[in-house]
Amino acid sequence: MVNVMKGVFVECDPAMKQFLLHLDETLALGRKFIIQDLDENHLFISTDIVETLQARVDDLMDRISFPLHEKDP
Amino acid sequence: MNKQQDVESNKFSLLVIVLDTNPSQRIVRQNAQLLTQCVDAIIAFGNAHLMQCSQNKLAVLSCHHHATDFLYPLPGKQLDVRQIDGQYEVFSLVEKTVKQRLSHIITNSPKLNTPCESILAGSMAMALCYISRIQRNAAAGVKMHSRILVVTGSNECASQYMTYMNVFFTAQKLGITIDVCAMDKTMSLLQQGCDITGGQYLRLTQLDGLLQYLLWVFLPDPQMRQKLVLPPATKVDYRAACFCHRELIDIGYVCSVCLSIFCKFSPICTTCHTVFKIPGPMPIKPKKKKKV
Amino acid sequence: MADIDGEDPKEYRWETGYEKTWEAIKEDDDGLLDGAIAEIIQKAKRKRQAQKTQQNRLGMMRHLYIVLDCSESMTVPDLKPTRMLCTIKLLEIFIEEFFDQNPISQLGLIVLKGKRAEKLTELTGTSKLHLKALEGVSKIPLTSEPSLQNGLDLAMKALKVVPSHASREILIIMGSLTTCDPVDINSTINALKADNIRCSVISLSAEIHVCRHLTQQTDGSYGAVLDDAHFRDQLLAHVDPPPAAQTQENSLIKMGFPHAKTDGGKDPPLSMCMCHIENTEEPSKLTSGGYHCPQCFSKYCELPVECQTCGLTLVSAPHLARSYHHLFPVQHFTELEFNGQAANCYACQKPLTEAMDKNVYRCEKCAQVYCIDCDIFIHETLHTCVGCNTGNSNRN
Amino acid sequence: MSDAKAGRSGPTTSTYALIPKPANLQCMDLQEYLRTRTAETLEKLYNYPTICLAVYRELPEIARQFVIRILFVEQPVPQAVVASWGSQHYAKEQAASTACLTELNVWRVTAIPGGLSAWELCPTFKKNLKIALLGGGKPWSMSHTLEKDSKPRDIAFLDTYAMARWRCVLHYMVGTGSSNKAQDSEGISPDAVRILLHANLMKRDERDGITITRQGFQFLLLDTQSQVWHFMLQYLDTCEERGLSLPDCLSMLFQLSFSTLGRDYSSEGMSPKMLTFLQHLREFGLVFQRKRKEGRFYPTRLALNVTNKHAAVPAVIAEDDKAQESGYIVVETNYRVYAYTDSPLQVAVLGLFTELLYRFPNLVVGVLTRDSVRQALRGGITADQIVSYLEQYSHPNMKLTESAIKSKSPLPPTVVDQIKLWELERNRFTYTEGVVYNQFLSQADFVTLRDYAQSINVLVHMNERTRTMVVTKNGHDDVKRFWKRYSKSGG
Repeated sequence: MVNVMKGVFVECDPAMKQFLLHLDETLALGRKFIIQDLDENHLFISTDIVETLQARVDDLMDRISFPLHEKDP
Repeated sequence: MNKQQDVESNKFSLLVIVLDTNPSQRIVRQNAQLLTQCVDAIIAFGNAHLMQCSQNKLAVLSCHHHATDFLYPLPGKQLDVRQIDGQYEVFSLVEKTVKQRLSHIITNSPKLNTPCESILAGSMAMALCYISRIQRNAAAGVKMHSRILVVTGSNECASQYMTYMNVFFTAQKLGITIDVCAMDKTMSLLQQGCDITGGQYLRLTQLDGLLQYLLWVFLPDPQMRQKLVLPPATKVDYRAACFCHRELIDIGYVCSVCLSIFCKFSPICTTCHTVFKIPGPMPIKPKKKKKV
Repeated sequence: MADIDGEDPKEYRWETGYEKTWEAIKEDDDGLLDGAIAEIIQKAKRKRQAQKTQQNRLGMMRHLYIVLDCSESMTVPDLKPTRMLCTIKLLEIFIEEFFDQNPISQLGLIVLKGKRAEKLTELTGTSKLHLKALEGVSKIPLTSEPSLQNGLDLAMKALKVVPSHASREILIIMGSLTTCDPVDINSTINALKADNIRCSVISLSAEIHVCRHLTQQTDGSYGAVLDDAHFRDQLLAHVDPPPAAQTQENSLIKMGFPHAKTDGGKDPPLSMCMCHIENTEEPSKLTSGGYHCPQCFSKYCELPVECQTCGLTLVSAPHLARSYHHLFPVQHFTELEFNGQAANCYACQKPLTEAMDKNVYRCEKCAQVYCIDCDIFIHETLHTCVGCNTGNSNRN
Repeated sequence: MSDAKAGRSGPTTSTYALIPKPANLQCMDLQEYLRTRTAETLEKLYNYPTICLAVYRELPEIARQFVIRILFVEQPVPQAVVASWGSQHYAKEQAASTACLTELNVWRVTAIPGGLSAWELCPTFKKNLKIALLGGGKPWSMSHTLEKDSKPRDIAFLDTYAMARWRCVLHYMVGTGSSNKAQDSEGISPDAVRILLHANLMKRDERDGITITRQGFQFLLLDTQSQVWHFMLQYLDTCEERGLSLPDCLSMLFQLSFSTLGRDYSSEGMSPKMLTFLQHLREFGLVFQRKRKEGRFYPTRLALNVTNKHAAVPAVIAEDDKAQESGYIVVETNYRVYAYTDSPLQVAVLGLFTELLYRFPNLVVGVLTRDSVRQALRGGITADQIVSYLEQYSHPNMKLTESAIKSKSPLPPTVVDQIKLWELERNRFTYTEGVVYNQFLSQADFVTLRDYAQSINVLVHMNERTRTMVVTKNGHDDVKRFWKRYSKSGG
């Protein structure tokens, strides 16, 4: 037979995928959320996690970005 | 965000129609009604051009036997035309102005005893001046494409050769296309003009369906013509006529000072009176040797 | 201005010697200078036209080498964006114009880089080749000094062999204030003079004595540019053919007028053209169209060209006609103060008003009145008086 | 893989419901707008020569040539003949034009003797386009003759008036209007507010005040002509509710857009409903009327060529703003933005994507930061919009630098790239809601199902080796049904 699951299909670059795998393994979002690892650019994850995940990624981006200029002398 | 579109739409097209109204044209002499029919077709055609795009502009010149006049637009204030039927106000204005001006010209023109030629070259020169004025006044960043359509039933005459050539080269330089609709005889000089400026040349043998022909061949902008299948250009004969006998020649002699063309070698130039020192073929001969 | 009634008598003599350009510029009603400046430019244009008196004897068949300085001094950004880029842009325009106005003339490019001179293009009559070469010029590294002499020598070598009825010219565009030459440049100048080669110089920096001397000796013109617009004017002044040199030999030149052949509507057989036959980049293709030399029937895809087989110059009638306007220029129009001579300009139909048109221009032949724009357009581009060609009454 | 890619453009729309992405401002042009109408509505609209004229002008250029070629032909023209008119090299463009004419109901297919199918112009459209071109029929509703206006209004006056009115609406949106409402007696009417609310350009907040929405900010970045058109479309959407007929309003709008600037027209003989419409247009500055009851009005530049923003006569800007509109922004490589302006509107727009540092009487200094740009991006403004706004209004001096001439953009390339990078970093993921199918028992099952999903264009991703495939959420039902049928029949 065949197995069917609903969720969200995610396409991203390999680096971002590794980050998601990391979040999944360390239970950083409270639970596992990856349903299936499709290939190096694609993942299938559960629907309800998307919002939290997006916030988390934004967080990451904030942490790894540098201010490009001093605002005020 | 949609720059490409910006570039594309930031343009307009100016059409200047030069209409030959000379009463000595054969078709007019045979049947004066035909001129009216022709004018109606021209007006509808001009309006169809205006209809393509709201920025499009139109000018109509009449080339009469004694003078050249603008039929539309009027130089100063335009006529005050109110709508009388469902026709678009701007189109009514064109129609009224052209008809009014034309009847004024025809009634006030001097009586013509002997047939005389149409001075098309001069009218085209005037059209070029008008186009260059509109071009000068166009706002920066707005692209303007201009073309001239000559509608004529006259013969052409060699005496206007210089003017024609100057007009063609000026048009070519300014990127203005010259289209010609010949309603009677073949116009080989004008055909050269079409070829030089990349315009369409069409010769009609009868006037029925003139409007359809005009809409079909001349309405599309030169830029859009490549997207349509239009009558192919015929080969144009560019041979020169010698100054001495006015005959077409294959090989001739050209004065190095004034570029006059002669079919035979002569020791003195009849145009600029330069005396030639060496017999004709001499200066070329050493060159030939070098090449071989 | 308070002193309308004449000059201040107390003005010192050395003051009057100045052309008070700043006084010529007046603000218009809105306090803007644009109008005044435009007027000065137009006056200059008319002045130039006035100088173009009817010259019956011109050097119509020109052979011109452009010598372009590619030294370090071309990187200076006083012309925007840099001297080099500005020059390249203007040269593009110049080359197009040159062939437009001188269809049976030839042109070549020489660059001066690193004290050497290098021939970029040979003398040819098609603009395409030069424009392509010009594209490459922007990639040349601009270093060290130029050598004027090397450039002149190279150009001279090529110009010596052109037929005697042609005019030989060199146009030098100098950015540098110095030149680094192998031997005494005067010997080169004398040789140029002896060979009747006219040398003109446009300097992008300042006047240089040796260049001035060169132009004086060889009958050329000299100019130092003020800004890009002035540069353009200086450069385009070289588009018009110069007066024929006194010593130039005149002759009748045999020319061919090929016509695109069609035998009774049938397509002519496929054949190869001669112009691409030795070109490896774009090899010759079999085509049916083309122009055949009436003497030896070699085929060419473009005119004008010199037949490679029999040496005949092949042109078409319009090519010659392009140059006629140099020989039959439109007569100078008379400048008149505007006082309602006509309601609108005869040519462009622009309504004439006191406020906008201070002066109008009248053709003495047909007595029609034109606005200043048409005056310039007719003389610079159209070369045909509209009034003289649109009224039968004036013709007969 | 390539198959999977092909399906992606479709499903992305389904992400809107799922991911909290803001709805973007959807600007339709006339053609898109008409495509959303039904055939009956179109037929009704084509009863007006003005509308036919407007529709004709909006057609693709090839389509315009086709229409004019068959306008004077009485019989239907065989499709093969029409197809032969266009050059082979532009077949795609021609196909698009043909499709467009069909969709807009301008022409339709008929059969001609001999079994060929032919094109025939829709008779209503044909008749009314001919009227517009050649004359005949009834005059347009506003062309009654008028006595000469004793105090005719000149174009400059109309421009100033129109811009002042329109700016009222914009100022209201950014809230600068409300603060000094006391002096500015001419606020905007409840009707206009209702349209802004309807168009989602503004919304009611918790305290029952009205604030601008994301779409509203995007709206502000548009040029005036597009703003007016978008606004009028929203108005037309609600016109039925007001008891106005859509064809009447649209034809009136186009009549105005085809009128002559600086000329007066008569409202005599208009129905009371149309007079109401006129009053609304008056409020937004599309027409000028001295008094409400006066039977004379002047269309303004805003109304002219309302559908075509490029046709807008360039002098749409009132005199006093000339310098500003032509370019007042300087962007430096250190991300600083200097704007020589004192217009609260322009400052507000700039504030959408910059962090404002200083304000002087005629100068505002801001800086583009990651945060400020991200905030704008979050608001649904795209990087391209920001860049094009800065380019559009960049100071003339910016265009003279060497880099500007080389790169054809007056902005420093680093800044442009960085803005685009900031946008990209937000889009490192694309989400597609869908259903995964795995653990197929046989390769044959997998291939059958995959091929089916692909054939109905719902396949998002598949991996043959692991026998896994993903279909879109919408496609799931179809695929499931197919699977049931297949497994019943097959095994």
